[in-house]
Amino acid sequence: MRIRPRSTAVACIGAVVALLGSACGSGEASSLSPAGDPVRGGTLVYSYNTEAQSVDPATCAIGIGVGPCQAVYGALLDYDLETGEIEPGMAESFTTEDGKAWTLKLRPGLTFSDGTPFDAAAVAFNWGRILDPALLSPSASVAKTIDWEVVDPTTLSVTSKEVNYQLDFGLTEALAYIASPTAIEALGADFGNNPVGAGPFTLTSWARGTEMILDRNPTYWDQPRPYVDRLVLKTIPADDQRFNALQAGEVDVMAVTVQKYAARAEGAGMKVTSAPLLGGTGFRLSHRGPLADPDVRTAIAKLIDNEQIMNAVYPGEPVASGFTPEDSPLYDPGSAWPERDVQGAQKLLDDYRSRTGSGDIELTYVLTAGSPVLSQTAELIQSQLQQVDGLRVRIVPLEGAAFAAAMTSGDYDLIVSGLGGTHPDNLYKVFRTGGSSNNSGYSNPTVDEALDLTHTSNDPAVVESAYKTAINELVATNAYRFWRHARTDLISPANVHGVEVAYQYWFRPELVWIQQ
Amino acid sequence: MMYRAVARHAAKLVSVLALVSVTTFLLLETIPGDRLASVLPEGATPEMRAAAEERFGLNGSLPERFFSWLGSALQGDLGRSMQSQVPVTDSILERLPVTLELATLSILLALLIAIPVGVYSGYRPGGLVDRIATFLCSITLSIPSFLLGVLLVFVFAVTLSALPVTGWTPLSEGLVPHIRSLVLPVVTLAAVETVGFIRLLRNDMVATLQQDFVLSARARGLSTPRILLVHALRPSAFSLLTVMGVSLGRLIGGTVIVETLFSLPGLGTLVITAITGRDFLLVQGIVLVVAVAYVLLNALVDLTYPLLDPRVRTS
Amino acid sequence: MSHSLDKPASVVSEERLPILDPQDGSAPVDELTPPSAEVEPAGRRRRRRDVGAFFGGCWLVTIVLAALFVDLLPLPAPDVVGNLYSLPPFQNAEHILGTDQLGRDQLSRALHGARISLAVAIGATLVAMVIGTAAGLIAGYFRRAFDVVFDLSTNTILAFPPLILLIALVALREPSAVTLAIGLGVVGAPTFARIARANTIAYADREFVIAAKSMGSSSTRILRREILPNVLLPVVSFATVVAATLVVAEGSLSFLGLGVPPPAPSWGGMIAAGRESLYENPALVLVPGVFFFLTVFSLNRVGDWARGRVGRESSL
Amino acid sequence: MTVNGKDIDAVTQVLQQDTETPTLAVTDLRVWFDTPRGMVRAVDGVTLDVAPGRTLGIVGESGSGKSVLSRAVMNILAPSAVVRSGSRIEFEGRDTATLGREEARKLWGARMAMVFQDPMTSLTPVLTIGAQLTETLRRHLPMSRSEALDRAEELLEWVGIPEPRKRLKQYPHNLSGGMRQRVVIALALACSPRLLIADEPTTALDVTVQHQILALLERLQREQGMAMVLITHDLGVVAGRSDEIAVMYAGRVVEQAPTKVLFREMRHPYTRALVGSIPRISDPSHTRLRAIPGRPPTVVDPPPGCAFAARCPHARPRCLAETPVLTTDGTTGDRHRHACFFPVGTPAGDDAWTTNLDEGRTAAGLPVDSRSVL
Repeated sequence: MRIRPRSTAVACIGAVVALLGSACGSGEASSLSPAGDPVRGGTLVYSYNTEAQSVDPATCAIGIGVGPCQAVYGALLDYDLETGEIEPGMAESFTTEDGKAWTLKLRPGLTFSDGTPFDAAAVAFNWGRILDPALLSPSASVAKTIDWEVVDPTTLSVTSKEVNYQLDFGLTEALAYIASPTAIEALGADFGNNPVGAGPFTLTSWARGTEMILDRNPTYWDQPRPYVDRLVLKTIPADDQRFNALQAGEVDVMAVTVQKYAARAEGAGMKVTSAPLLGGTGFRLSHRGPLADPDVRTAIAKLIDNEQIMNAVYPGEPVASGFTPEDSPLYDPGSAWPERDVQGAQKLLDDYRSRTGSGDIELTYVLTAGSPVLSQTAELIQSQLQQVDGLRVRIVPLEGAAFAAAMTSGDYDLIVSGLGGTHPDNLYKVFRTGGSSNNSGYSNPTVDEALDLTHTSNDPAVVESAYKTAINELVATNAYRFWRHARTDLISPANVHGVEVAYQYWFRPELVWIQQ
Repeated sequence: MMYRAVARHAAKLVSVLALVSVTTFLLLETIPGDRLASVLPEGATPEMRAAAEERFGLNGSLPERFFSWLGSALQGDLGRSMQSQVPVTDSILERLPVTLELATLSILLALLIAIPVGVYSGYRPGGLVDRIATFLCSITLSIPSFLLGVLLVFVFAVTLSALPVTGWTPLSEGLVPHIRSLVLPVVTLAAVETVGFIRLLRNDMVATLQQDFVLSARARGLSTPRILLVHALRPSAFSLLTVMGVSLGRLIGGTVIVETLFSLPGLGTLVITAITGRDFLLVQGIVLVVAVAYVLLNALVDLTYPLLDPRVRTS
Repeated sequence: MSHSLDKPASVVSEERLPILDPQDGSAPVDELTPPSAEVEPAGRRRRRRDVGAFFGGCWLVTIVLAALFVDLLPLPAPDVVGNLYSLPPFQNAEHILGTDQLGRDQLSRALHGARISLAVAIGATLVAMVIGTAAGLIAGYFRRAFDVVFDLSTNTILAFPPLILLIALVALREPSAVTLAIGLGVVGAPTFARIARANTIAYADREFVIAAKSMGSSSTRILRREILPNVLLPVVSFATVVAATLVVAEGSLSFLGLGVPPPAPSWGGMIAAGRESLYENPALVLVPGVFFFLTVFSLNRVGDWARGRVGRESSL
Repeated sequence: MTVNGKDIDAVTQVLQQDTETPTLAVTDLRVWFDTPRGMVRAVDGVTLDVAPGRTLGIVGESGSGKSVLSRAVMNILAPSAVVRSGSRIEFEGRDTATLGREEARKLWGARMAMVFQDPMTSLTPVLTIGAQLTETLRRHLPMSRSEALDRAEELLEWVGIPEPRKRLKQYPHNLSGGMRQRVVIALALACSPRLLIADEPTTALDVTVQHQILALLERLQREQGMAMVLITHDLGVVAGRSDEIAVMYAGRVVEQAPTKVLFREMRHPYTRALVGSIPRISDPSHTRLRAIPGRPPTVVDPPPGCAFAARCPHARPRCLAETPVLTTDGTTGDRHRHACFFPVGTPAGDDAWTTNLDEGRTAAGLPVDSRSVL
């Protein structure tokens, strides 16, 4: 699974819910008419409920860590959520003919903020560093699949060990961030706290737990951007408190994953830029013990009542009737969840028990401790699954690291998790047999074949239909179940323009300008 | 005599700190499950695991690891946080001022309320003020800090929306917003301390006011406020000082609930993330710092006590 | 001699109940002497204090009985999810105290919560009492080396930031009522230990003990037959106050989400859950809050009364 | 020529001053305390006066109300005390009850001062001697800090404390009992009061120091020409040092007279019993000490009649019914008054005694035989 377990847990906790009676529909971005062309100057304040642990390029390519890295280093390539296209970023181009041999062209004369050249050797140095096991880099799993060689200061030839037309996605996140080699060698372990990159901003100060202040990088290649002089990242854990700060004008871009604030913001005349993410808030099923049997898995799928969960825990938010939302390009009627059918489930379970002669089935439902929303959902699911006799569910709340341990080691029957990430290639990592994040032991030939096709085929139509077949198969085999589509809302006052959702909870700070 | 007392306290301090460190170390050692879970990324390779164990000093025998940690700790290097690579000492020093400010302000607020109320109820025991104070004290003592915090938030922040619900506004953003963000947490923390101080001061005053020297002071025609504040309060102030010192020491480790409730970036929230994130070195560092604070303050109180109270001073 | 004794008599060094975070839910306590003399005419005052203790006692009895026999009461099960979500109290005959976000009956959850909170607190108090009294007896009687070890160990437990010790104990183990009770017990032990030790020292040089010694009875016999009965009284009188403190501790832990695992309801957990929708339905916090407050208040009042009663009889 | 410590001209001086207004005049003073057991009549109608330069000794067992009397005069009674209407305390002719705030401030502590029993606890333990002295001086007299310090040093020297300058910086617990009492006296006399009340000033001290302190008080009184009230339970202390003596019992003055007259012509059986209980060196060894049977009465809602009746060998039925009033019978000068129906040394007294002797017990049931005559 792309997102490091700890940040997913945090993301779920971030989804703190208040049971608001007020009705609120899902509002698409109400784009105000652009008020003239962009103006330079001003301070832009972004706020979310947690903060990055380090700004070291090798370790920041995960979940919440992405923000500061993108601001300081800029990404080699940028993935536009709306169009689904991958555009050039710090690099000029990244092209391939056969999906195996790729050529990375860099912008000539590009330098880091410490004056040293941003050239192919720098890229090679950073990618090589990611492979060093001591750095425990989450990007290592992608870096291992490729070899590279410096051709000339602005060109790097990359060969993928296997045909993979989605490799360019790797350069938008995992291998996207390039830091100044001289600074890395000079600072060593402390580099993570005082990074040197070529991106739109440079790190000025970092009061952990409260705020990080970044200022414009004068030598950024894409003048006149960034428009704002200063970017501030504020950490305000409680959603309602963050919303109060937004209304009080202390925050310009507020990231939130709970729908109700978007509605309240629109009511208050603010702009909401939102983007659907892959998957949703739900749980993943492992394949051990009784769960190896498809009948048991279908029975479980038939017992979950999305309606009831949403009404109780996320009132007013749209219910996820299937894997992909209707408005998503990958939507397919086949990806709808199975109908709720308690008798059917009871029959399936009885058949299974008579077939295998096993007694009551007991499943563990693992979740992160400390979040009332998650524990309420868990208690609801427990009561839903226990409507049939012969099935008992034990709720196991684990704090942060113990949860991560259970996740990575697959020591669970059902575990709270969201797919996270934006690019469908994440499905490859999580559900392809042997995928680097496939810790639930899921293995399905149809899914493998479809997902491999997405890598080997260069034809977008083929890739799209491959994803659809994979998703339908995932739903059919009940690999994963959720009741609420994952989405990110970036709320900003009317005078802030150019806000675009990027990665999961971040945006493109260099594109934003403030109308004074 | 004074040096022997200092030596005795120093020995006690060192031995308690040693014991605290060993206990924390053993506590963290005996945790079930994978100790690197929160650090290793998805699909971590065996080499990564080996490298991680080496870097965080998790290999080697238990005593080796402890003494290497202790060795560097004595030179002030408590190692690096496993997750953020920030040296433990830096992240503690960054968070300590917040907790210290919370603790000291709570104690000061408690004193501000306790001294007048304590003195007056001691002066007129059984009177109106005394009865009201005793009643309120027994009520406050029975409301746990997390409940009190939630109720205060409900009344002041939600209904009256006079104060921020949670969050910490650093001093750099102006005194008023800073103080506003501190009011509710400090009141929540100070509630119990105030009760303790009032009861202590009241009982002390009742006892002191029955002494003869108070009567002879009145016979000399000195004014009642002067007698209360100079002649009666001063001897009682010493035992108040002792309790204050101990409370401050305990508060430094005790603000976990309030900091979590109001999401303040103090040691309390740091320790919660450290423990849930199994960041052993960070936990070890924090517990040591808090224990040092507690023991130092206790020793300080024991040593300064004779200096302040002439009756005990053996000059 | 514990340092609090060698301070001049006129300075009443009230050794604070050194448990948990500052919220220790109990009056400052001096192990030896009873609450200091009130100048107020004693007659009137004793009657007033009894009233508080009386109501406290009644509440404790009702809550314990209700917690024990909650299944017999005509109440919906605590974890049955209904469809009336976060109903304010006194609006629905079936759910007198309203329902929580998942439509479960607040009253039955509160009573089941009481069962856990009280069970953990009482269990922990017993653990603390056993460990503390034993340690206090030994240290108080044999003194010398035991005293040093005693002093060191109590100070170490106290030096530990209380809640951090608890969190470390509980969070890093499989969270269950038993680990919680033991963890709380360890944190509660120093108080009992110090009371037991102080009383043991005081009794150790009383005539009847010296007489027993001279008749050649073994130390353990003396401890068990001569000293323990006398020490037990002041120790037990503190039980309620320590129990109050531990109920608060259990509440704090479940407030942080590290208490007894869901779906078992606990007051602290209910308050934490209610906190989310404080604005819409404050009753979600107030109902468990009132139960919590009344229980701790009663424990404190009964504790004061017991200490007052014990103070008079066993004044040394 | 001195008569047991009082030189003769002082005595003559006493006789001339009768007409002058008394420094202190207490008339019909009643001070009751509100306690759960009822109203305790600590002082139940006391009338006495002290002329300037004169010393009045007040004697009585503990619980007789003598301390309460002194605190009433000094206006430092406990909050639960109730001064009944009709009580009147005059200081140099002015009724202290009618004093305004400002005048009151000038009176108590300055013109009227008091010394307490236990020097160990009469000084604030946490303030230096100098601080306490200057505090009192600057409270009543317009003095700068340095002037006050110098005056304090003089005072200490005056009361006979060696190295006064050093003492100013010391704390009470650094001094001996006797030294501390001298400091207390210095504190009391700081503003040269007209009246000094000494409530058992030497009880807590050992005999040798006791003598020094009493001699010091006498010297200071003579130099200041101030009136003094010496309160004690020890007849020996007042015998040689006071011009007049008042004997108090159960909140009332039962007999008052010039010292010589009291010892030679005592009228009240209680006074005789008191004097009788002083062991004399002249007595043969092993003489049984004569104690007064019974205990001082509780003064809560006292029954009618004389309070001493239960323990008085002369008790007759009238004593149980009627309360004797303080009167003079003219035989021993108008300054000698007593409150008894069957006074000692009078025919009525002797008849009462012989009748009781015949009946073998007093009207109040106290068994009496020839040996128990006091």
